[in-house]
Amino acid sequence: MTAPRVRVQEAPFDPAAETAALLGGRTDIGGIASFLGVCRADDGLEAMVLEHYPGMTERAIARIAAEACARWPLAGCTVIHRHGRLRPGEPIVLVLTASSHRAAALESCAFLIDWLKTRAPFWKREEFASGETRWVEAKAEDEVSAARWEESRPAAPA
Amino acid sequence: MTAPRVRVQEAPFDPAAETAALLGGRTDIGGIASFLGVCRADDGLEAMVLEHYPGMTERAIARIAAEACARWPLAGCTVIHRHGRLRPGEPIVLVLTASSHRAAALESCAFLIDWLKTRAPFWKREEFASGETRWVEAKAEDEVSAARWEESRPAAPA
Amino acid sequence: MRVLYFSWVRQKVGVAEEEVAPPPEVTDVAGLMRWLAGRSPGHAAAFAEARAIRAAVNQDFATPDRHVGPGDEVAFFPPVTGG
Amino acid sequence: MRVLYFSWVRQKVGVAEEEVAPPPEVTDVAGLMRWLAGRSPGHAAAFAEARAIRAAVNQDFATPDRHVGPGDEVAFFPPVTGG
Repeated sequence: MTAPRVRVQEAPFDPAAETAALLGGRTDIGGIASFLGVCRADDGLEAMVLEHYPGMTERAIARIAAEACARWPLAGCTVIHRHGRLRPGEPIVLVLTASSHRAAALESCAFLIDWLKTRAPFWKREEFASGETRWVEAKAEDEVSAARWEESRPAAPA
Repeated sequence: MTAPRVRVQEAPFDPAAETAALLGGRTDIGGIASFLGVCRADDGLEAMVLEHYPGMTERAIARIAAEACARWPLAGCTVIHRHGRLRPGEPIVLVLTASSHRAAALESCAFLIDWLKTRAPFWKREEFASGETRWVEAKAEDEVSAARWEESRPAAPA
Repeated sequence: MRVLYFSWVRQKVGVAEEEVAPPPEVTDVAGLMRWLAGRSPGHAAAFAEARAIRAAVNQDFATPDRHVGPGDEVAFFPPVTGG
Repeated sequence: MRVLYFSWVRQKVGVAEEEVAPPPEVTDVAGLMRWLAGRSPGHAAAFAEARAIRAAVNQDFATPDRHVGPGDEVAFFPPVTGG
């Protein structure tokens, strides 16, 4: 399998180009699962500012991507996460997982996005149209979503 | 929510354009889950020929897409399935599900692709480099994968 | 009545679809299969293993006891394999 | 020792990073937090609620009893919120 591709960047990304790079002319991939996270305009949100820890954030994501590749039989996986100021409607994060079997791709994609949305080293500040800003606090419910992966092992590959 | 978009076609499709159409400038979508199914070159496969039942196949897919929209809080969903002669490496099927919350998008995407890969009215013929061709038989294991959706209800939306 | 065939059922019968007018005693899917089997050696070969064949009436999956009549579209095919 | 601050910890301290040379009796994360709190009113405000702050040493999450020394990179931040 190809080593996971991990990037943390301010610039937008191109899901089609990333998908093509993952397929790369291979004929052993049966499917690519993906999740594209998008900034929502909840409660009059004007922008979301994502702060990261350069170095640590990339390392943490690379570690979880390697774990996904160890737990599921993946042909490859790509994680791209943006930081900086993001407006509603803008893509924030892309997860792509490729496998010869769909269950491995789907489950590992869900595993990665659950971890990224809850445990990745990012800090979010919300800016509202009113001029108010606030730092988002870690949510207990998200911990539950990420924690379920620690109890369950993936199904045996079909 | 937007009515599901369902198409069965011989021509290739453009996942990026379909994703943009689903987002459509909306700011209430938190994420889009997707699955792109690709033709694999198992055992020297030269091509896969997918036969469908024009009319019934579209209706059956539209029905399952409507069911997904009823079971999960989706902002929209798109299913495009190709028929005809497909070569290894070529995309066959695209499922996109959009929701304000990731769990709904991820679960409904898995639900739809499990159904499509096992129960959609298609018949597959494999053509091998040797000149041999054979009709693929329905697999019992796929029935299990699709059947698990009948026992479990989706988690309450977060 | 319009009858459609898919996959190896179509290959054995030799046509993808045909208009048929079965006698009045043909009232359900199972009866239609028996009657179609007598139309040609190809039909006979296709319907030899009735248990391997699935049916749809008016584009909905149908069991052997499903009623069929003159205006119906009836399709015969192997179990679907998915996409 | 290089110390980094993120999110509201950074805003309260007033700088994103600084080089510090704590005395030898500062040997772990908890001790470093107490010592940093004395550096300025901003530091004091940031570290007032020690339980609300998480730490990393050399880019790995660290508990309060984690040893720290001169060459380390130590970071303080609120619990991560994910992306």
